[in-house]
Amino acid sequence: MKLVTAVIKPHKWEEVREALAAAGVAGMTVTEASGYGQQKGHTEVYRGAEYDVSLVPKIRVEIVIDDLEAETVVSTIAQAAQTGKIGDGKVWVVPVDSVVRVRTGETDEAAL
Amino acid sequence: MKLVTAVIKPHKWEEVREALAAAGVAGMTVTEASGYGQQKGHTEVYRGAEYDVSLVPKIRVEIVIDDLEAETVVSTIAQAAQTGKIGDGKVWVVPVDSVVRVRTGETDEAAL
Amino acid sequence: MKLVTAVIKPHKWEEVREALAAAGVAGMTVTEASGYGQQKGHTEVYRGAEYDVSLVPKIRVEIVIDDLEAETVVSTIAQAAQTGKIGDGKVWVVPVDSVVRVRTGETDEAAL
Amino acid sequence: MDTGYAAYAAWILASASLVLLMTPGLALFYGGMTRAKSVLNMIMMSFGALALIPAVFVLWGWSTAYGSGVLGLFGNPFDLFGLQGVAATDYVSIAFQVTFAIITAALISGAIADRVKFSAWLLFLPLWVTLSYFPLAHQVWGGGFLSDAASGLAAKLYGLVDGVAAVAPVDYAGGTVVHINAGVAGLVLVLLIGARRGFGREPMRPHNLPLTMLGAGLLWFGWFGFNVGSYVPDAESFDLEGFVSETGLVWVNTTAAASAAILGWILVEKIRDGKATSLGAASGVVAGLVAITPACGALSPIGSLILGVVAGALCALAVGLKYRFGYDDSLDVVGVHLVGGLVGTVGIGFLATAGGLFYGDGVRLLVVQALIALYAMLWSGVATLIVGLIVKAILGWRIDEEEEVSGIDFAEHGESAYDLASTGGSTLTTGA
Amino acid sequence: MDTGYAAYAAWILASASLVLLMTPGLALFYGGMTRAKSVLNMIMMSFGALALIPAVFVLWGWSTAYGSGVLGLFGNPFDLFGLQGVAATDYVSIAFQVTFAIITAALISGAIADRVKFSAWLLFLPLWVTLSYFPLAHQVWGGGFLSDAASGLAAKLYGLVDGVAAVAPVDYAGGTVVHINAGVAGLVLVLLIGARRGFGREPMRPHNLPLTMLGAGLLWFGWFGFNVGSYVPDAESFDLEGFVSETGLVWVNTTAAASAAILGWILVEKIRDGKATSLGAASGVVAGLVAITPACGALSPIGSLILGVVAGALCALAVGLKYRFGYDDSLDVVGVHLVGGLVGTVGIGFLATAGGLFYGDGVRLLVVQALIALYAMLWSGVATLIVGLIVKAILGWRIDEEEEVSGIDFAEHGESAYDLASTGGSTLTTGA
Amino acid sequence: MDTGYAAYAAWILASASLVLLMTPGLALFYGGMTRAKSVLNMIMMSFGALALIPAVFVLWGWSTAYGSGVLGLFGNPFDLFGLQGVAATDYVSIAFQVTFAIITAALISGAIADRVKFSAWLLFLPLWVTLSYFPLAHQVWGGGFLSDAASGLAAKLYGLVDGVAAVAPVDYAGGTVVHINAGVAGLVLVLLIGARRGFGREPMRPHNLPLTMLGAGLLWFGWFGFNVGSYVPDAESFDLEGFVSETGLVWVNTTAAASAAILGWILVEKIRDGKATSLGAASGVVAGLVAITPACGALSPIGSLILGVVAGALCALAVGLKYRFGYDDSLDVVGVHLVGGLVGTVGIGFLATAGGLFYGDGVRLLVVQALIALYAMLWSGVATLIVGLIVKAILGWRIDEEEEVSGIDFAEHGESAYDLASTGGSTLTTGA
Ligand SMILES: Nc1ncnc2c1ncn2[C@@H]1O[C@H](COP(=O)(O)OP(=O)(O)O)[C@@H](O)[C@H]1O
Ligand SMILES: Nc1ncnc2c1ncn2[C@@H]1O[C@H](COP(=O)(O)OP(=O)(O)O)[C@@H](O)[C@H]1O
Ligand SMILES: Nc1ncnc2c1ncn2[C@@H]1O[C@H](COP(=O)(O)OP(=O)(O)O)[C@@H](O)[C@H]1O
Repeated sequence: MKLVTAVIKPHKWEEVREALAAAGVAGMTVTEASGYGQQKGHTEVYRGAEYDVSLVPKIRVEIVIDDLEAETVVSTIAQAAQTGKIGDGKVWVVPVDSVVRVRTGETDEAAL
Repeated sequence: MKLVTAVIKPHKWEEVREALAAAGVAGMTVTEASGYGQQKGHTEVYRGAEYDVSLVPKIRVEIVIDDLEAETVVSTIAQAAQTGKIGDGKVWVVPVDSVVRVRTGETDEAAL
Repeated sequence: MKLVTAVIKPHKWEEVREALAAAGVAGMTVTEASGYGQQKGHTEVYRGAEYDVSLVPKIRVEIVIDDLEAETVVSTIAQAAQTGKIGDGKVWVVPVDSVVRVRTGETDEAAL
Repeated sequence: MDTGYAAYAAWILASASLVLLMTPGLALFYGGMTRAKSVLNMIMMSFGALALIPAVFVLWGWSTAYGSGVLGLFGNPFDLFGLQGVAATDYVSIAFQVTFAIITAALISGAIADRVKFSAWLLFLPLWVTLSYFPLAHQVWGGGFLSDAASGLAAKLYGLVDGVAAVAPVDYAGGTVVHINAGVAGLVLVLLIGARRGFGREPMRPHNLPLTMLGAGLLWFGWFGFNVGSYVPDAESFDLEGFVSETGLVWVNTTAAASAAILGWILVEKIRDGKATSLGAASGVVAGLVAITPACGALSPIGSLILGVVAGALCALAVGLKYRFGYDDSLDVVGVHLVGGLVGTVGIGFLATAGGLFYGDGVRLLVVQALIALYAMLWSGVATLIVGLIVKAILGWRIDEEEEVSGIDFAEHGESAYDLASTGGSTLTTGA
Repeated sequence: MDTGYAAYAAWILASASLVLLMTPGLALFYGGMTRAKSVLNMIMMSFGALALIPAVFVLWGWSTAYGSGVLGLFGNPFDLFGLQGVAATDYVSIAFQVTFAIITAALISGAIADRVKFSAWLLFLPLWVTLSYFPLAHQVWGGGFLSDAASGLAAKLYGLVDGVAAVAPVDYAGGTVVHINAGVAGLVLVLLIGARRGFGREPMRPHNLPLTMLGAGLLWFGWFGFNVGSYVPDAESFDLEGFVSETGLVWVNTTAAASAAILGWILVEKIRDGKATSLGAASGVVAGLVAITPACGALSPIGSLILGVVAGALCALAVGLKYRFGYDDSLDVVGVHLVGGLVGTVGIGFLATAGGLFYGDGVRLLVVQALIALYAMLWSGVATLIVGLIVKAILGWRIDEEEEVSGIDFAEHGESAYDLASTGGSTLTTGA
Repeated sequence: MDTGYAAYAAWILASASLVLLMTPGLALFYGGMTRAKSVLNMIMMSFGALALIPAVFVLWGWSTAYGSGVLGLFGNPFDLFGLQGVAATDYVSIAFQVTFAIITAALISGAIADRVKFSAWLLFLPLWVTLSYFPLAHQVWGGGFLSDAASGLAAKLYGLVDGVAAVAPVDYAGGTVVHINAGVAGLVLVLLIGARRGFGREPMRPHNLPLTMLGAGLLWFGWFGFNVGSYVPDAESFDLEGFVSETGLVWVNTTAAASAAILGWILVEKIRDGKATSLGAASGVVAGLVAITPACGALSPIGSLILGVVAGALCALAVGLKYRFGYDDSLDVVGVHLVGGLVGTVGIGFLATAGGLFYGDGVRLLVVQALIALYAMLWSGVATLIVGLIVKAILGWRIDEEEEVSGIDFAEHGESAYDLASTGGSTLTTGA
């Protein structure tokens, strides 16, 4: 199994979710994150003092998935999250040893 | 070493923490997360307009641990977090190459 | 490629970011996290009732990086984040199968 | 000057202060309903009114509303320009009236939340009060066309008695001038400016309801100044009992209507959506207060309860219309202020203890009230359209699409509203 | 009518408005203390009182409190039903009194936070004010059993002088009617309804303390209306100096007690817990204001400082009791309003400059004060129990256990309070 | 006593209540500007003033300010100690004045945010009001050295007419006593105590701007009490028209200056930084109100607009100075209150309709105003330095460095302000 982690632009989240649902991905875990990269933050000014806000808001999605489907998931996300502008994000894949579904105790593929 | 990641229901966090402490797990890192799966969100209505809240709140726990103890940790979490209702969450295990304790620079098993 | 995950003290974030930038790391993803370990939380009292706050705030940084640079990144972080006091945090490294840059569809090293 | 007048002065000073507070209150009421990325801009639209209207009012506003009349339509703006030549004892009235102009202009902002240039709004404000607010204030309260003056609409319809209209139109504290006016202006601007990006598609739910509840509380509180402070005494022969009785009744009616409107609104919600919401309760407060504004001196407390419950229920139904008709009146200025203002203005025709249809006094007052409401809608609609087009031509209304999506607070003000990280702030601050 | 009365009217209009603001203020004070998942329900309990009590008050409330008395226990509810037949000059008093009924009922909600059906609360409100609040108001202020009437408790005890009780009970602004009444009602409901799930086990700490501090500020501000507005003038022969002097003294006493009670509370905290908290300061404000409520006209400023510091310290100690005795008075209505109300009501027996034990006037006033406090506790306890059982029988009090755990805001109102994501809201919104 | 005086009493009761509200308002205004980890301490510094100053004022404060004078510098503190022997009709003035002492002391706290021991602040408060505030109040309003008294500064300069200074210094509501005083005190403490850890290096941006906007709204509202309530009537022969006219004018001037100062401030921002901010608008409100405080009775509405726009612009420029000069006046007490207070106090010399340079009346008033401003700065500077050193010697000012970094809220109060987790609170609470 694989763990696919995607960091995307927040306003692309709905589209990614729908594309994944269409691709048959039934579960995922999402966190709010902040990104640092080529896309720059901005500068705010409060009473004349400048504050550099170096991070930009991102959504981080984790999906544990069958080895076979991992590639589809990656490309589905990469397509749905694309705007073509800097800061669209990254998707990476990590090997997973085992998975358990807490409710039933089922493991591995059955747990997804 | 292994990285055990668990996604659980928020109100189960205390029990999981206690169970892990009892099992000798001394450290972990926790984040707030949102889950998407069989457990559905709900619908809120504001001035007659409906808003689907598709995500449900979850707690995400990460534990880096000895290869040997990984299995115990997984089953400890799976037991402590179980309510038997949909949405109890997942636990997955990923291989870890190395670990460092920042304070001392100790590495691997010594860093845990 | 590798995924380096670091859990550090929040007020060390700026220093870590600068050290990484100096070391040529161009991108990373950051989340707020809570840590549990030897560093203990504190106790708050509201109208005479005590509340144990068992977690301490942490910053969690993720960097996907070339195999070769992983070690440098780990030691850069470990140095920059060090205060010598309990709770400085951990850095761990996990193998990565593949990476995609969403904007361009570039993969692996080219995606970093 | 009658000694009793000093007591009136004490009360109108308090009232003016109360009404001034309504605008920051409105800023929070509205601000809580926007998304977190646009709350500051929403608040700033109200503060823009606080910044500009007083200067305008001091310069030519008071004169345009209360100066010597031109055709019964507006006062001569140069008559008392810069308040030169006003009687010193008029300052308490000037104090009271400036607050009305501020809040009325600020009310409009809710309709066009999240998407307009702050500069465009600042240009709109003085133009709009000059063309729409001050003339209507003159016509209703300054002895103009919508008052009981011999040359007014009502007099033309049903004749005169003792030199004033036989059936005098009733607008105690501003159903037409304030609420219908602001409601229509909101509608016109929305049609001119267009919907928020993602309207009807993306969820745009309130980001901070306790802030909205606080705003509703401050509005209710301030509204006592608005309504009860609208009592008009005779400075030379002060009617002691009249002052005590009328102000007391207006206070009770104001509260009766506000509270009944909460009930009306949340009842509709309970029946339609299954749950009574806090946003509904806050909205009900405002709906009831809007409706009772013109009516507060003309009804009995029981009549006020009835008016309130009807206003609450109708406004609760009306706020859904924007989705049906596809106009993005973002925070329901039309659904609450226009509809509520109409309920109150026309409701007087039914419920006024003197002249109301339900009290057996026929339809004449009803006809007059319906006509002044209609007239106010027309005036406000045309005036707002003219001003809206001028602003569009000079500055354009909308901010850049991408800036709107990423958040108007940063785009227009360079700020973000909150930095609540448990890490004590700032560490992980991200640009919205 | 005396001209001076118009000045009184100006002040009571302001006072009524101030007291009305106390209920939204209370909503925030309480709301900040709950967890984020139940703040809207907490606020809505106050808005429920704002929605229902005015209608009840207009229909039969005023009459039950101030109508012609029945056995000295309550006014005839049909006497002035719907305010038919009240004197027009009475409306200012009606305005003032309705706000007292609203806030008193709302106060109770803090005891039963996070767990009761909104419908049950809405049913409870009119029943409770009818059986507990209006009768006690009649007995204390309407010339009934707890007043200085010839047929009253005090007269029975120590006889009459000039037709009124020789030792007149003192409750200037509502120590018995408001605070002891609400405090006992809270206690009875808690015992009837039971504790929050997880009480004493899970941490249930305040989710937004700045909101609570704001609420405390608004309460203090509103309390000037509450106390200083309770001055009762003679409309026909207005005592000018009496008005100026007494209101001034009451204002100063109110502030003295509130501020001293902050000190009292945070001193106890500093000694017991090592740190003075902001929640303690906010709580001290309220404790002091509660205690001075009945006493504000009877003490010297120094007496008020003493009463305040004692009230602050005792309430700070009292709020811990619920853990010892295991009743979940969630936001300490008992610890603050019952205890503070008793400190004030009984404290008058010691500190009143006329009649107080410390001023060498013996124990007679003390006995009278203790007795009226006891009597009010009994009346309120029985009345609340009856109403509580009726509500339990008809609707049941508690929401579903699972809904309580996942949060009453969504369960009862279908809303969540905040959506503060730095992403500009909503993207990652999760159901609580 | 003249009947009209009752009306004045009604208004001053309202005014005192309004000014009392300013301190919680200030707590929120300041609180929103701090980081999330120190908002409670910031609020608590204001509540500390609310807790201590009334007791001090009742005991010796009133007497030190308004008791029989000693050398024209201060009143005898034992004269009316504990308010023994004050006239009963003076309580309304005592009520009003105590609120001024509270807010003035609280204003200082903004300069030293996030870093001082709460105990040190509590020790500072009574000492500072005793040495700095009460004497200055005596000198300006109690007939002392800065008043128009025969032995005063102004009389010495330009002689007497009818027993009072020919050129009377003007400080209607506290430009010197309140704002210059608080501003200088802030500056002295900052220099004594030092900067926040990380000042100028780490970002320290406001954590909750809606809270700050709310605070600004409450301050504006309360300021009507502050300025308009400062009218001083003659109790025995009440000037009816004078009361109505002057209070009305002061109200209008107050609003004109506040609104124009918003404009002034955000205009500077727009030009300098490219964007008009909400924090700028809130700051402008306060800057304008500060400047108009001494001047509100002496200017025309147009003069007030001018004063306001100048004050807003100058303060907007002044708040940047702390970075240039490296003193950490954290929330700009110097930049707003000292600078604004000077603009107002000296501006009178130019803009006063009677005596102002621009009205052709020469420089004599200007000289007097500049001198009293200078004198107030000296007095306040010396007094604050003495008190600051005493506190340093006894308790020390600063909290532990590590505690400051991790957050003063927990360190000093054992609390954290927010727990807004969408999980319904607490689950993942982390110590700040
Ligand atoms: N090496 C990396 N490791 C982890 N996350 C990264 C890395 N590089 C970029 N990211 C994430 O991807 C986001 C987008 O990257 P950025 O360089 O801004 O644009 P792009 O991906 O379009 O080249 C960043 O904000 C960050 O969250
Ligand atoms: N494939 C997946 N990858 C990552 N997280 C998942 C995945 N499937 C489920 N989850 C997480 O587990 C939670 C519970 O899953 P859900 O399908 O609702 O119930 P259950 O695990 O009881 O079948 C989800 O809310 C989500 O956070
Ligand atoms: N086994 C672990 N797995 C994941 N995170 C850990 C683990 N142990 C510690 N951490 C993280 O590292 C932080 C610091 O650890 P702690 O034991 O407090 O101090 P130190 O690392 O200095 O020994 C913790 O707060 C937690 O976030």
